[in-house]
Amino acid sequence: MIAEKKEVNVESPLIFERSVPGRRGVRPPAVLEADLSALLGAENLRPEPPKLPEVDELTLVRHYTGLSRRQLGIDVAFYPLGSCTMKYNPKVHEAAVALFADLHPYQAPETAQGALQLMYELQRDLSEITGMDATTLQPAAGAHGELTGILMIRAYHDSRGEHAGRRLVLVPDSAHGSNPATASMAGYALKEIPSGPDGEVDLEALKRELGPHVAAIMLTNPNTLGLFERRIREIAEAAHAVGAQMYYDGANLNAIMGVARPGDMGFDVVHLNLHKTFTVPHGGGGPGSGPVGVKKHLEPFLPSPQVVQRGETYALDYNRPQSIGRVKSFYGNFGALVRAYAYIRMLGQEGIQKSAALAVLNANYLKELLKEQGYRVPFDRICMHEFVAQPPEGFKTLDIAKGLLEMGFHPPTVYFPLIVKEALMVEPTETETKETLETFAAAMGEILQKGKEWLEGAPYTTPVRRLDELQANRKPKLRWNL
Amino acid sequence: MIAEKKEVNVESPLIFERSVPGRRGVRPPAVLEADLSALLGAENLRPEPPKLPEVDELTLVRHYTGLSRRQLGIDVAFYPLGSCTMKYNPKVHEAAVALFADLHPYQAPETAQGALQLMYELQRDLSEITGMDATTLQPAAGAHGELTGILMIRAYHDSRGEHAGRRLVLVPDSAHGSNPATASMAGYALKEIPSGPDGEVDLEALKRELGPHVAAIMLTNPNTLGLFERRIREIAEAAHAVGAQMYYDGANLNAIMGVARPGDMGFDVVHLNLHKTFTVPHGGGGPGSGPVGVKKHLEPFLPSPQVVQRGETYALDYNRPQSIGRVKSFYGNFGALVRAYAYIRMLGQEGIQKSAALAVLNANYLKELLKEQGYRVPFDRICMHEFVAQPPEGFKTLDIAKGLLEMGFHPPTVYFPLIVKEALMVEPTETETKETLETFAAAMGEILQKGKEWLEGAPYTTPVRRLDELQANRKPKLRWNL
Amino acid sequence: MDYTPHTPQDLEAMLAKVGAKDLRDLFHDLPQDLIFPELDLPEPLTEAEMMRSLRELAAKNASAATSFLGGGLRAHYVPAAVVPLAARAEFISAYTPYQPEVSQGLLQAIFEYQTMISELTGLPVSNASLYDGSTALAEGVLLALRETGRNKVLVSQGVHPEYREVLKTYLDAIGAELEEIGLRDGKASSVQVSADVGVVVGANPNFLGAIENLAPLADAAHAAGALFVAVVDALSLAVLKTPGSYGADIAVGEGQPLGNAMAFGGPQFGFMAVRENLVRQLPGRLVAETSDVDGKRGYILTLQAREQYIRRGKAKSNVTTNAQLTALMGAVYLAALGPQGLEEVATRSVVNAHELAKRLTAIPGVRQVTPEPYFCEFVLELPKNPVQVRSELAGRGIHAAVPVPAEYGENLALFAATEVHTKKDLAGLEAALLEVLA
Amino acid sequence: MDYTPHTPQDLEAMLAKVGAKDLRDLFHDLPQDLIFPELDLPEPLTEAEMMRSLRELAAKNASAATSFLGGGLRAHYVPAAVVPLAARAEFISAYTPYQPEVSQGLLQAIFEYQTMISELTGLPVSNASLYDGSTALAEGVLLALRETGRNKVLVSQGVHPEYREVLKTYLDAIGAELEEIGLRDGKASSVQVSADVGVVVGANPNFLGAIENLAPLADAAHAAGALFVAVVDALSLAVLKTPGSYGADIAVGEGQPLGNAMAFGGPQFGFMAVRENLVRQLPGRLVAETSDVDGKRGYILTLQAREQYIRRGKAKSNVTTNAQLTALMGAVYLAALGPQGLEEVATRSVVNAHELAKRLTAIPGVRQVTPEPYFCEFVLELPKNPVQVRSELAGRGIHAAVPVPAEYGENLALFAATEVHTKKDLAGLEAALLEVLA
Ligand SMILES: Cc1ncc(COP(=O)(O)O)c(C=O)c1O
Ligand SMILES: Cc1ncc(COP(=O)(O)O)c(C=O)c1O
Repeated sequence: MIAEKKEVNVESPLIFERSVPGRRGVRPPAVLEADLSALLGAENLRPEPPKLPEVDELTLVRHYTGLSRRQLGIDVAFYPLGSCTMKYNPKVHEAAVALFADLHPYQAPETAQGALQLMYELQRDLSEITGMDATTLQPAAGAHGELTGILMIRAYHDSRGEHAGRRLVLVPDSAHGSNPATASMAGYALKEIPSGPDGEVDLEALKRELGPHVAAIMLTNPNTLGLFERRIREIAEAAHAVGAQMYYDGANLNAIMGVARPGDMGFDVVHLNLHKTFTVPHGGGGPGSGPVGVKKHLEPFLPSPQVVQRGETYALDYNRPQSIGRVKSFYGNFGALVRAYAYIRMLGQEGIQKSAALAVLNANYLKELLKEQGYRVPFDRICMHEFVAQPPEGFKTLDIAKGLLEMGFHPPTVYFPLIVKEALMVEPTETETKETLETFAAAMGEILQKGKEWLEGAPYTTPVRRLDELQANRKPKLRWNL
Repeated sequence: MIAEKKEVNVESPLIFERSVPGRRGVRPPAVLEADLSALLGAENLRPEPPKLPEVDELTLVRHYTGLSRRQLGIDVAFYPLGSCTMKYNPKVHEAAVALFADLHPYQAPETAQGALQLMYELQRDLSEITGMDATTLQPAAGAHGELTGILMIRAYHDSRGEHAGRRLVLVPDSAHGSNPATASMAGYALKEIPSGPDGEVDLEALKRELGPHVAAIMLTNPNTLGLFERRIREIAEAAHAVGAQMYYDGANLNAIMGVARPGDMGFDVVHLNLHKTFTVPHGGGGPGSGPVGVKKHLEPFLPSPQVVQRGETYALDYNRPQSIGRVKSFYGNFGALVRAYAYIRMLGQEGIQKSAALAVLNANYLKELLKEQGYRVPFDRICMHEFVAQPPEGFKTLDIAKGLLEMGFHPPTVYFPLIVKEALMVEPTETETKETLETFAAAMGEILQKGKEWLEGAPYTTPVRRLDELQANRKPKLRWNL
Repeated sequence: MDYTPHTPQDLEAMLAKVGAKDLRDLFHDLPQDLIFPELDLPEPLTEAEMMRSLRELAAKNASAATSFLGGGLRAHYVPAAVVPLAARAEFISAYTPYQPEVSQGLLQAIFEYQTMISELTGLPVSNASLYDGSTALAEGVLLALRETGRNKVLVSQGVHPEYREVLKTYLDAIGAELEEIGLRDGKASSVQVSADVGVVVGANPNFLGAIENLAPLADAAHAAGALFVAVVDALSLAVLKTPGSYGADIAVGEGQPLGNAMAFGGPQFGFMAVRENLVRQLPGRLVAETSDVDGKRGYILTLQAREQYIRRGKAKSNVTTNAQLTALMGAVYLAALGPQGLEEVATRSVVNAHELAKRLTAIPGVRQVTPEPYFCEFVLELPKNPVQVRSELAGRGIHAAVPVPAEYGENLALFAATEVHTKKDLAGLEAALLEVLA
Repeated sequence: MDYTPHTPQDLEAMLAKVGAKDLRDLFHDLPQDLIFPELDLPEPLTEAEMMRSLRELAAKNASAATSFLGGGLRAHYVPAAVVPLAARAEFISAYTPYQPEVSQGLLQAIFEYQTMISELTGLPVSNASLYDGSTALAEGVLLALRETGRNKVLVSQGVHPEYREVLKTYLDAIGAELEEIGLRDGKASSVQVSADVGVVVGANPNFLGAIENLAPLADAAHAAGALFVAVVDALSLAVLKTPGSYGADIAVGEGQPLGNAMAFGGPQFGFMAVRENLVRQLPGRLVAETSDVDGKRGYILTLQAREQYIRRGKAKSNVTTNAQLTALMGAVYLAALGPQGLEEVATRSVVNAHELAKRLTAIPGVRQVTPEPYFCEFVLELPKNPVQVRSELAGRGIHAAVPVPAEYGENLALFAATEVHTKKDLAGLEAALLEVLA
């Protein structure tokens, strides 16, 4: 903060505001003689160049270094953002990825056997961890995996001539927004199933909705309240009884990674968020990776290509007549796959199960500490990797979040799930120390002590304070203009 | 700053204060069965392990990331630290160095031809740039290069049976402290030569001291006032006339890099600071590199080994009977050599000369701007890469420096050279923009406006404010204790 | 080795506090017969062991850093400053900037990115990024169908075959109709756009590398009340007309040429820019400038009502995590090179490609299929199976000749040249191909 | 390509302001016949071109990452977190922390480093770093001579030959006398320390890898009123007695095993720790804890009166720039591994070395010269010229057998094993050496 604060008198200048006509930064190799109008056709050339920043390399470095110092991440502070599994991203993964940076997806497969072997083994390991029979690595994120999974379910029903009759997808009212959004993108009608008083899916209500018109049920388990759906087997049986498929949203897999396998609970499809459960950095909002695992009966519908082993060599199998097709160009976010592969190699079964168990322990420990600080926990029982709390009567969750910013912490997820008023969804993850959880809980208590007025004014010393959202929404200024 | 500010209630905890008994971070490969007392002898084992920090990897990452956010460097702010040439360190150099990380100095030379070729070409290029006949890359920093150079001069006199008679080294009173310190380490008596009214060496006073008893004259040119010693040739002639050697302290070479060669001015020995002139990062105080170039008559005395070319291959030549011996194990700070090599390769003659000229232009431009802000410039003429200024009457240089900290800038070098009271030694370097120089000058003016009281209290919002030096000196606490 | 910090003492104290007798006990809500199964996974490794085994895997790959492969990704040089800056710990370890007060670094960087994409495409509004070029196309088409309320799509065969496959997957999902516009002489033939068509898609340059004049296609679309989507090469926009200038309502593309490694196909980023009036239909994140309670300028996520976490089933898309870090690399790249640097990269790529084509078409039996003018990729007809040719070239240490799908013809191979190539490289490929085809 | 930001307009405006007509004019104080000479340097390159040519150079080297080479530096594993943390932009682009208010990050890190070195050596005071192990020894000896006011040095032949060469250079400079203590059966023989001796130097483990009991040497030194300097292996201090515990007044050594790359010999860092009473004789930077005007804890450079920029000709040393960044890597490494991790690295290195010695000495004609006990390096007598052997092993892709100077005997080669080696690696060297010696 030391620098940009002043260097730029209070505000942080845009890179465009640092730009000076004619100033050069990195220079590409010398341009050979060229007459572009001759080569490309004068009529195809743009009349004037794009107004990109013109800065020298040092200014470039100061600009982005300065911006990073106005940014908070896991490496700087505790970041218990519920449902997002903000666990530590090992530095070694960046070194690992660098080993594979210069591979082109279309180079001769015999010159990329290492990359293909890595993908093949990862397909296998992820299937093993989820209890599935086959896995595609193609989807670029969780929501993308959801779409892929639902489309495979759809293709499955279609292959049995049942698609026309099955137009409905059921999701609990506690579901993450991407679940219903995915169902719509997949062309399905939606029905929300209410949660029961115990925070779990209301089994009776669910059964009432079930029938031959239902294509699938989408569940996260543990659900977004951080509670394990104890009746999961009945749910699966009921669904299968009417021919519906069970979809598992793996965003919460960190709670049971290796401890309990969705496949063993009766799920037919699972998507994973490698950028959550398997430590791919979140990168400020991606890139991520959303592999999808399926049971045998759905395998024919996996996107094309799959990586297969043929004797000693690894190959891309494009011969998949029943495939739903492609969901992304090339083979998925390979860079993310390398990180997940490195993670699984290092942890093994022991480390994977231990990590899940300690994620659960950390969440329960923090839950107890927050209760001591006066926070309410609507569904108070042993939770999984996360839990949902509420501030004491009269306090606003938004203010709690802003107060935490002033204390140097990233707040939990707020106002989600929707079924809990003033929800604070807290996911500490297994990589946080007991002391960090205690310091955080103390801060959560301290801000209550500071009182409503202080909270409503918070934060005070962050790079900016509360921002005007309405102004931004009414007539949004979405780019810089001279 | 956001995080560690609170995470640690106001102060930044020591890594030892984050330590928890039994906590593990990075784990080395499994230890095979081992009975150390049997292998090493029980009597040789330490009774208890060193009290090193016990932290997990995330805590490690947060600790050092947090510390870095309490630190200012070139990448964050303008850093016109006179005599230190704080120019931009190209990011590409870090990528370049990584290519050579895993080489062992004792591996078979035929397996390190690339490294040896790089060193050979760098010896040649540095000789070319300084106008010398041969260069050693062994010294680890500038002061180390000084010692190496002076010892070669001594060996030279010795080889002519003149050592006994030449016990004196002359340095101007404006010299950097490492010059006299080096002369002492080399076993020489010292004589300081006063500077004349024009800030240059008083030629008459010098001549009075010159004689067959003088071993060498150590000069920086431009001198530490940023002024070029115009009578350099007379000085050299006078010195050589009595058999004394001319030593060039290259810390200020950035002013004339490639524009004028010390060798052409009559210097016999030159040391370079690759971490100044040739963009090796300063790293918070090293590692640096201090190659030394010499004229033919001194070549036999270069440290051993030198890199030589034999036909198509490169080799280390240890057969140097008249060598002063070694000044460092192995071959010098190779990592720094790679960076300097990369820099010279990219700039070529054109870029090197242009960089020097623009370093000079930036310094003169800033000098004019500071004069407009009321600062005094004792020796006001076209300066080289840096200049020495003084605050307006009544202002203290220390306060100016502290005021600049509050404005987000790193201050110039203060109270050096010693011959100027309240000296502010300002070296902007060639990689700074016109706008940055103007913003800095404006800030220099603004702090004067804020007045003495404000200045004496500054800085206000830095991670810590003015520190108690006396306390630190009286009974220094130099390590953490439980 | 795992990354949990818990000491035995920690475990004991924490278990006591939560009232569990052991870790297994924390899972008592789960079907007890299922938990802690034996997993068939390799033995755990330390960091050093893992890195060594990965190095061994990596050694089974050949670098394509100076390859002549194209078709969506190319070997461009990524300046050394890009990754260290974009991957600063604070950026890489953050998530979606829901808390703007502590996310100004990222939010401002995205705002700047949006501006750069807007400048490149000549369209006023860019989102914060999408997964990749292919999904950006699919999202762009869905946007157009939402806006027009129609259900039919016309797409040029000039669009990357894999992009069209992805588009088909997305359109099948909602039961929309996909019809293709064939190529004539390597360019999209003119078409009749019927009134039920909601969107027309063209590519520039197209998959064969040819530069097309898409204005007629755009006009035809507009005349029928449909929107026009242009799939463009990010680098080409340094010198070629902007999609905005020839009537595109939506421009999409792959960001890899802008400072991203090829990484065996991902991750890179997809970009999307649209006309002002489509902003509320836009999928994905969007950052706006605003001010804080003290009147200080700041940046914030905006129009969130478009997104799944607010609108759920009615959201414009299900996209959540996108490609922020790789998009940031794109922004750093553009800022590092500036308009002139980018133009030089484009120009050198074009010049190299044209010299390469000249050299290769001089080889007996080799015929250029891509019509003039073309950018930095082109397709050749070879007298030999391209899969075979690619392998034999690889055997000589040169990566080139991407086999082109049969829909475009037999024995076709795609070549690309970029700024990384020297005359020596071009001559090297020429010589190698001569041998291979001899 | 250079890194100057000046546009033509900047140039014009700035030249006008300073009253120069062109850049050449800025140099009118210089001998005009000398300025702007033609330099015989290669043509300038762009970043991409330079990196490519460096890659070509690098390809002419063989990695020694799993080598068995020793003798001052060894192939240890550097955890991936070390460089990204130590080389954070703020650390790598800062200089000596003269301005503590904006240098707390570095100052605190140095204070922590001093503590770690103090813990390893069992001596209360550590400086902030010196160039390397060899110069740390020279500075340590000079310190001792200053303190004792004497002029003679006894140094064990067990000290690294290159360190002794460096020491000789430094001592010749001030006309001090250097006498060697020969080895008997691979260990320093007992000596008479005369009253004119100011300092005695021993090594543990010594150059042959042998662990010595230096207490007698230290006692002999003290009995004669001299100081004792121990040259120690940083890693060995994880398990071996501290120099402080056996009477060393000064401990020095090379920091490379602590998280630094071998980098063909540098840069790494030298460490120096001393007894309390020697603190004001210490060369180099020193950081102390103190508090600011608000009573907040902070760190600052201290006892600067020892240094050249204050004391000039009377300074304790001319050292200015030292090895802060590489020392920081050492600190990060020690914090990353902790006491247990460091002990495991040491133990595995020791175990591997002993297994390797067992395997290699089983080869006909090979004899172990290093006496028991030894740490993780040892010397073997080979039936063949070691230079030859090293080359033939290298031809088989294995780096081992550092030729040992003749002063220790004929046909001697030094071997090292570390935690990076697997049984397979050990067997591989055994097999290769068998072939080479066959
Ligand atoms: C429960 C849940 N499901 C799905 C998603 C979507 O995953 P992604 O953001 O990777 O698209 C998320 C995360 O945003 C989530 O929390
Ligand atoms: C003029 C001058 N000479 C010599 C030195 C010593 O160089 P180094 O710090 O590399 O030892 C310096 C820098 O500190 C200097 O400014």
